[in-house]
Amino acid sequence: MNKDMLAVNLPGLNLKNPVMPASGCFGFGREFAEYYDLGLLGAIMVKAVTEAPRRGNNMPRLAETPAGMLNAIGLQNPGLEGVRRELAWLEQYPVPIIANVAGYTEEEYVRVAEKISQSQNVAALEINISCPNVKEGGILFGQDPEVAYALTKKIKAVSKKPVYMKLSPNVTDITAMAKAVEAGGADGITMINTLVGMRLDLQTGRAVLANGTGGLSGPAIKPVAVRMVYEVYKAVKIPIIGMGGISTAEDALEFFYAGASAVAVGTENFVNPYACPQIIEGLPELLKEYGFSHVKDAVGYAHR
Amino acid sequence: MNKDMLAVNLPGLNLKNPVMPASGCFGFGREFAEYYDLGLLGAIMVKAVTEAPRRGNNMPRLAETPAGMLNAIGLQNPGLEGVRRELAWLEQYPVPIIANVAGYTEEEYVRVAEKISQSQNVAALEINISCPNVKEGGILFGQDPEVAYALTKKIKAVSKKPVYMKLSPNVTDITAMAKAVEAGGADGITMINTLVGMRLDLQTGRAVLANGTGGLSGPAIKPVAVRMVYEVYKAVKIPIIGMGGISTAEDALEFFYAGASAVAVGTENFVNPYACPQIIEGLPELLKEYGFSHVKDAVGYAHR
Amino acid sequence: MKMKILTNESIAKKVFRMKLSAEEVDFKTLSPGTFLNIRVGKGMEPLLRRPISIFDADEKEKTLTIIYKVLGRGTELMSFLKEGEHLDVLGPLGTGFPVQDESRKVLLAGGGVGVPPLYELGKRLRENGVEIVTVLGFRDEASVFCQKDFLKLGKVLIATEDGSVGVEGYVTDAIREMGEDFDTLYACGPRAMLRSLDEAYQDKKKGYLSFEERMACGIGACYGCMTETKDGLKRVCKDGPVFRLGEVVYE
Amino acid sequence: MKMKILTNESIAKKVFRMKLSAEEVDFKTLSPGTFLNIRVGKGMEPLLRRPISIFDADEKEKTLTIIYKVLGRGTELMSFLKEGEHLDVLGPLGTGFPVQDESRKVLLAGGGVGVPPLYELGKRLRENGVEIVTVLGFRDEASVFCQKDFLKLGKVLIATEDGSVGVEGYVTDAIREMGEDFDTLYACGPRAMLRSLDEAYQDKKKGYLSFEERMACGIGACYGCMTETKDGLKRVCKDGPVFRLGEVVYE
Ligand SMILES: Cc1cc2nc3c(=O)[nH]c(=O)nc-3n(C[C@H](O)[C@H](O)[C@H](O)COP(=O)(O)OP(=O)(O)OC[C@H]3O[C@@H](n4cnc5c(N)ncnc54)[C@H](O)[C@@H]3O)c2cc1C
Ligand SMILES: Cc1cc2nc3c(=O)[nH]c(=O)nc-3n(C[C@H](O)[C@H](O)[C@H](O)COP(=O)(O)OP(=O)(O)OC[C@H]3O[C@@H](n4cnc5c(N)ncnc54)[C@H](O)[C@@H]3O)c2cc1C
Ligand SMILES: Cc1cc2nc3c(=O)[nH]c(=O)nc-3n(C[C@H](O)[C@H](O)[C@H](O)COP(=O)(O)O)c2cc1C
Ligand SMILES: Cc1cc2nc3c(=O)[nH]c(=O)nc-3n(C[C@H](O)[C@H](O)[C@H](O)COP(=O)(O)O)c2cc1C
Ligand code: FES
Ligand code: FES
Repeated sequence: MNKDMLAVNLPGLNLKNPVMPASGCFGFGREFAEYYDLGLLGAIMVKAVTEAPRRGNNMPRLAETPAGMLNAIGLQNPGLEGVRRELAWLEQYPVPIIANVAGYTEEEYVRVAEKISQSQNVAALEINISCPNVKEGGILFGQDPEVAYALTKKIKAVSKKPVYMKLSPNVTDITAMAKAVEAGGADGITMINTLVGMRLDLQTGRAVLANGTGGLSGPAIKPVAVRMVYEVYKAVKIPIIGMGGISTAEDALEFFYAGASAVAVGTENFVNPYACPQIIEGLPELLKEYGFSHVKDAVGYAHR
Repeated sequence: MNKDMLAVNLPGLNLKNPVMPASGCFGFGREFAEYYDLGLLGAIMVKAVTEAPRRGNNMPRLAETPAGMLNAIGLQNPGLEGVRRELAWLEQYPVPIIANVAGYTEEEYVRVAEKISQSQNVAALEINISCPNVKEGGILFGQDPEVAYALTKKIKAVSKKPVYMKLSPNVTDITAMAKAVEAGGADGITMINTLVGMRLDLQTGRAVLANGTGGLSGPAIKPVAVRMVYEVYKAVKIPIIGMGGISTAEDALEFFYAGASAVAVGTENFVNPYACPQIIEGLPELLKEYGFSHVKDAVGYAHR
Repeated sequence: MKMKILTNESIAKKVFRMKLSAEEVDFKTLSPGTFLNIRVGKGMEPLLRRPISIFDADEKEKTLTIIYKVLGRGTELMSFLKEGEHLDVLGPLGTGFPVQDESRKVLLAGGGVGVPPLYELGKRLRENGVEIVTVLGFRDEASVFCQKDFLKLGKVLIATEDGSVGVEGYVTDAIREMGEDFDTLYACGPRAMLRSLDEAYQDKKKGYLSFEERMACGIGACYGCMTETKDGLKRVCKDGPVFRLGEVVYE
Repeated sequence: MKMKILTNESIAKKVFRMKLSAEEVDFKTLSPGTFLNIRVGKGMEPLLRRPISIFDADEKEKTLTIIYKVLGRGTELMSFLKEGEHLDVLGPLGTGFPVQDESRKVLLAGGGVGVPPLYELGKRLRENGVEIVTVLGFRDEASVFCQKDFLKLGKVLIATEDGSVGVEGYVTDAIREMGEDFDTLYACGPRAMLRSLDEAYQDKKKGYLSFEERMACGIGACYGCMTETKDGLKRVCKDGPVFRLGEVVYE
């Protein structure tokens, strides 16, 4: 009964519940499998994959901030072949996998998307467009609507699975980005990625992160994420998977109200490894408390 | 001796120390005068002024967020004439006043800037360009480099005092905005204004703020502010007054390192009304601890 | 300033009474209906102070007592504090109730967390020889608090929404039941309650109402806590929280 | 899991020893050199857990003892905690020191907050009949801690940077002074210290070094705490914190 309240269907994703770990905050699941049955999850957004293996940035890669954290992992990953092995390991769990695709050129994105979309348990792609476009002087793919439109179109043309574009919040107008990827044929949107931030070390007079800047995540960014999901919900028709500072079922409900059809949990997995199953467990009661018989009825509720 | 470590000269501003309350977080000083001698401050950034008196937004105007807060005051102010009376009251203090100018059309900005710049104790203007441009469908003046450039130029043409343009962080590329206002003739930059955010009330299913969205301020946004000051310092030659989540002398030093020549304290005034004098008091020791004999030597220190 | 916690105990469902050592407070100028603005945590979260009214000011002991209900994170964290710990407090803040009252008989009307500020007021009026009747409204029996305190001042009527104690219904119902034989009304409670009292009595009685609004600074600087009045927008934290009957304009 | 604080007391300048009731911990599999990841506050700030090594594991009492130095906000808040309160703890986490050691004589070398994990290790080795020499490095006399604990295991040499106790200089200086008559080296401390030990002994001795790195998850999922090794990047929290002498590649 309670379980039925949470089932959600999105393009390519038959979710038994609308809660999943966010990309880069869950590795490929192995570490969390020591804490709980991954089969409880609605889906899993695995770590970003690039064509070749990547070392990522130098240490330090992490810094804490008020109610948040900065990371500059730099897309460390074992490359397409390595990630395929991880995906094979994940086949033991009856959970749809969302593969997170990154790249430094349009061509790299397209090649990786095509190949990874052929993996059996990959149910959908999430395209992380918060990467610098090396051919365009470093501006992110996710900061220029035309670039994002073109990228979406090319990826859609080759992908065997539905494509979700992951929006960067570091833009003047998030709705322009959302409309661009919708026009490009995206099946859905995931949002938000991290805000660009920086901490300086008073002792050394340098950035705490070896990379200089890093991505700000955690509760601190939740109000920005909720605002952007709210705006994008009004601007497009494709579904949104919302994230940014979610740590409780209440936070998740706030994102549903704003317009997210499902939610992802990032940083909170580090603070509380049981965060996802606890949110899944808490949602039915919470929904009932606020008068909803199904999570779908809460989606976009703030837009009445 | 200690005092001499803090004196800073900026266009129009001979500051005995580089610490001042941020606009909108200090009214016109009356309330804080009950707590300490306003003469201790480096300067005072007073509340925004528009041409006519404004009621501002409906209640609620405030919401708390993790390590931050949202506000949607909506520029409530007594209008040009009312603000002049407040400025007259402030004349008793030997402190340079920075008048904060807002508007809904280019013409309003220009008229208000011209008139308020004639007030005797106004040492400089701060132009709050985080206002919707009613003629341009609501995009903020501070979100379009060309609009900001043109506005800066027109204001510079009429202002009797140096002009600081206050940048909005809700943009894709903060350096483009900074360069635009520098090209327009701005004497300095103040940054950052608030990030746009939102909170939803689970009970009512509506935004907590009557206005829907609000401005996010406080410690939560500090990493974004530091990053932007760091970027802008590299991009322009005019001085920066930095702000965004400063609550301690350590935070102020981080902004100096990033490239701010002076700092402003906003939200922390609400948490601790003594914040500004305490930061001023703490700075000399802190500078010495990190090997600086004058605050100027710390400005831009992270860019070595 | 720092105030030492002397006691912090539960007195009703989710309601706590906390006594603070307030050596630095000027009791001579302290007015009932003013509030303390309390920094709850040690860090940056929760960030803002929480406004809580003064329930009782004991000049001899140099203590202030507050009564608060656990509603969210801030008040929950307050409830965890132990005696001996110190609270970071600003105040007393705001404009309270006037106590130079020529009335023969006054009505104190409190709803929920609006009850506490009326007690210090009642004490003062009582000292001035005024006759006091109190009407207190709560959700249910388990939520009732301070009945005994007010009994020391005079007659007390309780209203509960579920009728589990006293009159079934709201404070306004209880007043109607009791009769309107009073000269001045002093009330504090949810805006809806104050509004119905205001509408019912502004043409008939003198009176003062104490409002609540979300606050950031609590000292009148941020313009976050305004209420519309006949003389324009006013700050609840500084110009209020107490306004005259008939002064506030409702939306 | 929740662990109850049994004691939390200062033992040197800014250094505290905390004993935790650890009923749920599996002492059978607990390895020395592993750590607890501790949630310090009650709220969202500080957000991340703080990794602290296990100093002593008492299987009979079912207690774990940790020793920590107050460096920033997190450890400062820890120092305020009182006995009877509960800590939210994950762990033991990580890959610790091996204790099946065939050595005749081993050297334990600890610097500053790197000292604690060596004690549980030393205890185990001692139980296995291994002879132990310990060299501990601190900044100054007031910073010295745990000397007595290690004396129970064997000979102890102290090095202080200002020479106020023991050898003047670093741990490496004290080892040179003492002579290099040991089979296996176990060390924990700042990266610079581990690096000089590594360079000095990787060709001569067997050994294990325990590293520190800033952490977010502590369980190997975030890839924030990597170190370069001869076999590529490894996670300090999961593949370490203990690595073999000669395994880590320095930048
Ligand atoms: C002048 C004044 C005097 C007050 N006196 C008392 C008192 O004596 N005893 C008492 O228990 N409470 C009093 N309050 C209300 C008290 O300030 C709030 O209940 C408290 O701030 C809630 O904090 P929280 O962190 O627990 O809840 P939050 O998590 O911040 O909010 C929980 C709920 O409380 C509501 N709330 C939050 N802040 C306020 C506020 N400032 N005013 C009204 N509702 C709010 C929110 O809408 C929300 O529904 C007073 C408020 C004001 C403005
Ligand atoms: C595996 C492991 C075991 C540890 N064991 C112990 C122990 O037994 N006793 C002990 O006192 N400390 C130990 N530490 C270090 C301890 O985790 C840090 O001192 C603590 O996290 C600092 O938190 P803070 O909030 O007080 O300081 P912060 O304000 O976070 O930082 C203060 C200073 O500490 C440094 N720091 C922060 N986090 C770390 C970290 N994870 N590693 C190294 N330096 C850091 C920062 O660079 C900064 O200069 C260990 C660290 C690791 C990784
Ligand atoms: C350590 C870390 C690594 C991340 N790596 C990725 C990544 O590889 N790909 C991606 O699209 N997003 C990545 N993110 C962003 C998260 O998926 C998420 O969008 C963001 O952190 C906001 O959610 P949160 O506040 O719940 O963490 C990463 C975030 C963190 C904290
Ligand atoms: C309640 C409130 C009102 C504000 N009003 C103004 C304003 O009138 N004009 C303006 O330029 N900035 C205004 N700001 C923005 C602040 O001046 C400052 O740029 C911002 O809050 C970031 O600093 P902080 O994090 O220290 O608060 C306001 C901020 C707050 C919190
Ligand atoms: S709370 Fe700031 S003006 Fe009232
Ligand atoms: S701290 Fe996350 S991988 Fe080590």
